[in-house]
Amino acid sequence: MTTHYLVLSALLFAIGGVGVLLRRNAIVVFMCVELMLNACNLAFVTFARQHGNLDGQLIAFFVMVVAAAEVVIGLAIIVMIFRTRRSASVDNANLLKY
Amino acid sequence: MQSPAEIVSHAGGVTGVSWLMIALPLFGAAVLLLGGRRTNAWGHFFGVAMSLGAFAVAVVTFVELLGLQPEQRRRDIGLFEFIPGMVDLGMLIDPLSISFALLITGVGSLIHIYSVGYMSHDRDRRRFFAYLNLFVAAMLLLVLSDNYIGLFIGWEGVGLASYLLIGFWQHKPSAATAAQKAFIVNRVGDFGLLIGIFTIWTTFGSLAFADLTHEVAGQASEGTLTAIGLLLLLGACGKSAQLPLQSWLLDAMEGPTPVSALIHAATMVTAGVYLVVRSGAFFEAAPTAQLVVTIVGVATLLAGAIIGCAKDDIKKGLAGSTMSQIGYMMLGAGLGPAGYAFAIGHLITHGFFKANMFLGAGSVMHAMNDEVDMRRYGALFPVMKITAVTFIVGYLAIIGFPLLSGYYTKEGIIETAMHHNQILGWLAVLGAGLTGFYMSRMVFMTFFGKKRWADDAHPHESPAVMTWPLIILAIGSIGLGAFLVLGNRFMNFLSPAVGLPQPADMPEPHVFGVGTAALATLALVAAGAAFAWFRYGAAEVPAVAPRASFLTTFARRDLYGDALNEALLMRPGQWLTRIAVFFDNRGVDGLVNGLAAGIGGTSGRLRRVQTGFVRSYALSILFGAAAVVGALLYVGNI
Amino acid sequence: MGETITFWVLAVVSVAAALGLVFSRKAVYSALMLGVVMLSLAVLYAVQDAPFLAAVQIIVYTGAVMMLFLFVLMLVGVDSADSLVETIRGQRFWAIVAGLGFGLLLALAVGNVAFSPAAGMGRAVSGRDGNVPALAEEIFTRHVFAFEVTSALLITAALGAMVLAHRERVRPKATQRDLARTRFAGPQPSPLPGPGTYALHNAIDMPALLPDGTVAVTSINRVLARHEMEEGYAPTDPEKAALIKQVLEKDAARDAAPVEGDKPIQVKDALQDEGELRDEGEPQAGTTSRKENAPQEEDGK
Amino acid sequence: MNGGTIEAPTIEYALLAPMLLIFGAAVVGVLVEAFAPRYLRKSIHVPLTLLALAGGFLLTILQAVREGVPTTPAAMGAVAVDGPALFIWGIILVLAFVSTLLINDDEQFVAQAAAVPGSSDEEAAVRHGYAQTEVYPLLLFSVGGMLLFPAANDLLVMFVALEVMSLPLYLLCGLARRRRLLSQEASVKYFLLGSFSSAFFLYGMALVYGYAGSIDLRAISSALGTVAGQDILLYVGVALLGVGLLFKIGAAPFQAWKPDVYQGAPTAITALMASTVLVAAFGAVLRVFWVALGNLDWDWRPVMWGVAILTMVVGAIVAITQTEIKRMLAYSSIAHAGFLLTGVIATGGPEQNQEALSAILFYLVAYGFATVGGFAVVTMVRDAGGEAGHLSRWAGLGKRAPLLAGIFAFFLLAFAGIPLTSGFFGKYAVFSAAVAADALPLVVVGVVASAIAAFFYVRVIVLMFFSEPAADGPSIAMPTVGTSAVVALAAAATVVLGVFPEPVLNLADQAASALFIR
Repeated sequence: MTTHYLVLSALLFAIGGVGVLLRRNAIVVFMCVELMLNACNLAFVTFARQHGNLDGQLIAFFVMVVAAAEVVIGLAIIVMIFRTRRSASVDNANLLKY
Repeated sequence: MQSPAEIVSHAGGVTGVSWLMIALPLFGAAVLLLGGRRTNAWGHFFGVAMSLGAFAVAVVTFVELLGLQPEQRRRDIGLFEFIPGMVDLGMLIDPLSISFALLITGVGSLIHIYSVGYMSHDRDRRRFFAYLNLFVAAMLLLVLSDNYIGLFIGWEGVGLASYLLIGFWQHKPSAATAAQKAFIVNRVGDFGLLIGIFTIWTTFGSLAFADLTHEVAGQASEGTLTAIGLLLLLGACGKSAQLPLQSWLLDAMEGPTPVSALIHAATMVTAGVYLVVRSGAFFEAAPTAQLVVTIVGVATLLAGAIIGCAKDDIKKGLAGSTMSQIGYMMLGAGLGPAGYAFAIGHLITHGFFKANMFLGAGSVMHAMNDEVDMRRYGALFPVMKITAVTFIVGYLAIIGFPLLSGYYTKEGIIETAMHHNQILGWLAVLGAGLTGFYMSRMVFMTFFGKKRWADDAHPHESPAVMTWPLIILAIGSIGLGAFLVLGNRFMNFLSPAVGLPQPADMPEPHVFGVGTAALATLALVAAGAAFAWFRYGAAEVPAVAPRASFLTTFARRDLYGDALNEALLMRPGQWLTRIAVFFDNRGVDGLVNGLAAGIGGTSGRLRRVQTGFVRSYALSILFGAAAVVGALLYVGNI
Repeated sequence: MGETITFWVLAVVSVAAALGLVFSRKAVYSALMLGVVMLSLAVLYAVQDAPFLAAVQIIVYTGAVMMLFLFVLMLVGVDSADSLVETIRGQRFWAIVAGLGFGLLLALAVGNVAFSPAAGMGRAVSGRDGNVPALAEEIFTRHVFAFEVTSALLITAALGAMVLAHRERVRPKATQRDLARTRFAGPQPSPLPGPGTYALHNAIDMPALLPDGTVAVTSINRVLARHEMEEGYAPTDPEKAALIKQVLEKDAARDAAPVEGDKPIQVKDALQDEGELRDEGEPQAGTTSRKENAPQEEDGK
Repeated sequence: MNGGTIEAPTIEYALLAPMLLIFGAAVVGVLVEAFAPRYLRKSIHVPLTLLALAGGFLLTILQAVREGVPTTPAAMGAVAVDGPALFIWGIILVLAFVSTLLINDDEQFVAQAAAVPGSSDEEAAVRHGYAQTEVYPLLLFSVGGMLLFPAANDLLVMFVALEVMSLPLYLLCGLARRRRLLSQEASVKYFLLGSFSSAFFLYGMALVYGYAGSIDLRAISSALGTVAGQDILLYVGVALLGVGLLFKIGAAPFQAWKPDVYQGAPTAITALMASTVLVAAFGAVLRVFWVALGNLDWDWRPVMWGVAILTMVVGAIVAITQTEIKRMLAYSSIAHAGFLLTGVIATGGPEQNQEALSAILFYLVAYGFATVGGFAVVTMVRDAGGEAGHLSRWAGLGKRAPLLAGIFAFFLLAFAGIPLTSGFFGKYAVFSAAVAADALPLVVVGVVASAIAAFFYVRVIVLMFFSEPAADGPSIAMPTVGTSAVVALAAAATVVLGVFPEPVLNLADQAASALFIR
């Protein structure tokens, strides 16, 4: 079973990664990052059971806390840029280049 | 790296602050150059003060050194380690370096003082003093460094200062050209020196003088030592205007006269002699290199004398004479420990009387509206007595008039050379005779005979700020030689640094220093002087140089030195450059330009990858991650 | 067996939901899809002997984080349908290539490992009162420092949200009364421009400003500008005056040499003018947003 | 069993004092934000921040001097305060102190971040002299994270520290006073890419945990070779961990964020990021790759070779065509990350490790100071619209402000690694360590890249001193006390490290000789 869970987590991670590359709405991009973090958590929990120690679950718990903080900051930044540009598209922000 | 030589740990004292010797003039240069016009009002005094300060430190250091036992008169002062174990900068205070330091700061200070008067009408006087200070600092670094790196830095520093000072009057095209010439010719020598230093480093693994003792040098093969010696000699030839790199010195007289006195007579041009003496360990172990040194010395002393005979420009005449006298020193330096003391002694006395004469010449020029042609002088003795008397003292010293400075030191070189090798000795005697002729010619044409002044010339004595240095230098020209040579005082003083000669190498001492060679020299000098009197003292001197014999033309044209350079170096050089340029354009340049264009193009293209879209960046991260994972799996053989 | 069934059901659901997150056009749908994934994962946690995490996943992630997402989505505007037309050349292709490659690499890597049967959480929680106390003990002993440091993270988050989102009033909030008074007694009876137009004024003689504060050349009214210049009512702002003058001169030059009849000024020309007038290195916010608008319009059909 | 009692954890407060002081000061800073009146805030924050940083530095020194270097991890094995960590703490605290002086400048930060750029709200905020004083506690939180990051003894703490360090930076990047569009864009980009990369770090962590069954660095190290049949987990995990870490140091191909973020962020924050973050991230890289994965070096080293070469080459080459000064410095920072990676590659056995480690530590000091100084100069060259970033505006600066241009030229020479500047010894030490570790080809690439890099540094110098100044060239802002102190300090450090490197070299050597707790 462990392998199944891991493959699932790998798939979710990869889908999240692709989503970051494909979506232009900053909020959706950020959701994809969250999906990646969730995939990580699944791997942690799976490994925790595999090894029979609690570290994995513990890390997953910490990741949730960290992710929550990150979400707050991230959404604040996105709101900030939306206010200025009236657009949440990440492609709009490309004054800095070359 | 603990040096094998005994290092006396210094427990404070003045030697602890002897770095001030270099630091003070350097500070002066920095203040004057960075301070800009704000320092115009007091800059020259500041420069003089810095130079005098360095002199004071040198004197105190010297006195302290004298207070020690002779074998302890050697102090290594580590200033700082640059690359640990590889490049350290430090100062070596020993009899040899302190002698130089005293000469440089002493004569240098006098010339600084003189320049206050001489340059008083120049708008850029501050800049001039900045360069002078820079020169003094670099020269002191050259002689006080305890390794070849520091020496080389100082060497380049004096080269730079010399370049700046020769070209000081940039508005004169001749000055600019002369400065460039000096710079380029010196590059040839510096190249040799640099390769020499590299060779020393690869052979012995150290560049500190303390590590490069006679024993250490003896371990290398003679071929290597000869190569090192010849390479160092090439460097010395460049800086000291020895054949075949002599041609820049005469042109260098385009610089202001104090520069000629300080740099191109008293101090910088003697750096080559210092280098040869300092590197004695290599030369003494390589007789071939030593022989070449003596040959170069003799050839130059004759060439310089011949040039001096034909010049009508007073400064160029003196420049020829400088070449010639440095030839003597080089000859002495090539004779091993027996000659070192005389070479350095002559260097010091020469520093005095030649500076004296240059400054005298400057004083004359000052009086004659910057006229340099001796054919326009004559009968200046009554008008400017102090200048004339001091000049004549210098003159008597240089021709070796008995009991004056030059007599003792030059005679020492000639006799040691005679003892070493008869041919060298007699050629040196011949050179002395020529000296007697051309120097007398100079004095007679300038101070005696009839007035041949330009119509608007109103000669007058120079101000006290210029004459006092002359007087002090003249006193040195009189007494210094006897002080140094009698009783081998200087030789004994120097011996901890350069070693004592074998008794067999020494000529027999004479009562009052009169031997066969000396008698011959005196006779020839007298003949030369007499001949000069008949030609230029008693007879009428034409105001325009007459057409002359082949020999005179030969001498007037600097022995065709420039033509020779042109034929031997410039033409082939130009061919070489043309070929090189061809290949350069086609091959190297193509390569370099191609490379540059390639890098630039790559850069431009890579730059476009940075599209500004955050999603592209994320893509690159994902690709990178995949690549790193793949690579690690590949490396891990999975 | 029960676990296998649960897994396969939830695996399919979560992968489908994840794909839906990536490919649904509306951001709200994406958010809901993410919620589905999170709930599925919560169940999977529970199945894998992690009841505490399952609860936290639902409470914190689905309950708090997702709500925050939705909240911001509402703030930004739920109807801002995200265009699926790719604007960066090659991005979609390479993204899918890289994603597939990376996903395959990961899946193959973890799929190829031969695991021994899972040890299960029995040993870890034995001797303690179940999962939650065991976790608590871990958190407050071995990992207490990490736990404490996360507080810094939370404070930072709060502070950050304050900095970026909280606007302090410079002057007291206008009451209904104040508003009415300004509306009727003030100098401007007409309504102010709506949001998103970047205009500080709505008078026709005032050129519009771009987001970076420079004048939008296209918005200069030629007729009025010419009139102003002729009558000597140039704007007081010297920069604007210079710009207007420049535009007029350019017009004059064009009028002087008419090509194929009297050509009206077209947007394209004006854009070029703008490019010339601006500093090359300056960011061109205006043009960027214009470029961006094109596909969206296309998409809106 | 009585499950209700938990044995209280032991935490070595003395060992962790510098970090705790910083976090404590940050919390106090938040309270100041909450309770102090607006007009007082800045005058409380600045001394508070500076005192906290200086106090942290003093505590670090005290720790190193009085109690020596501990050999066991602290706080229940979460934090390893060892020799290199103490040295890195010292660097970070000093550089953060210097950067704070720069941040102190009024002109750097937005009056009110929530106000839309160019709006009347913003105007009003500026008129009322508002200032976003939250910058200071955010800075302190970030510095606390930086201290924890290289000292983390397990991956969880490292991950948390990474976030503690990064989150405030994401915010700070968006707070520039001028060119706010660029600044906000930098913030968004940094945030999205940063969280993207930390997801990779986390997944790598998960896989390594799956392999070793623990996240303790030492446990991972001892698990290497004992776990059979699961190497693939380890390799993929290590690679992904590496991605997260390499992103933070800006190694290619994860460098894309650096130029954009460095350009857009307020220059004072750029200075902070370019110096302290790099230091902290390198500390973490060294710890992970030496403590946990030291026995795997035959496997990760070739990959690191590739990354180092790519980083040096990309950094040096792309910098050539840059026209923006901050962007150019960002690429230069990328190239320097590459040079430092050669040092990381040079770690090996204990003796080799000491040499490489001390080389890296010295390099970080040297580069940190030069870079803070360089950015400080950038803040002083201003146009009407803020800093004059475009290189063409710098033409002839040497004639307008010879001293400033001279100092900047000096920093550039230090970047280029010219002898008698600090950069020379840094490069020399790192490259010689790499040569000793048989990485000669890498050093050759490094030297070539340095040569290319020297080209664009010198190009700027030539531009400043040998070009005619533009008629309407930028003005040189009258520096505040803080800014001039930063410039003077950085210049002095660059000179002293270039001329008398001995003491710092010895110190770095001493710190390195204690090695990481393994």
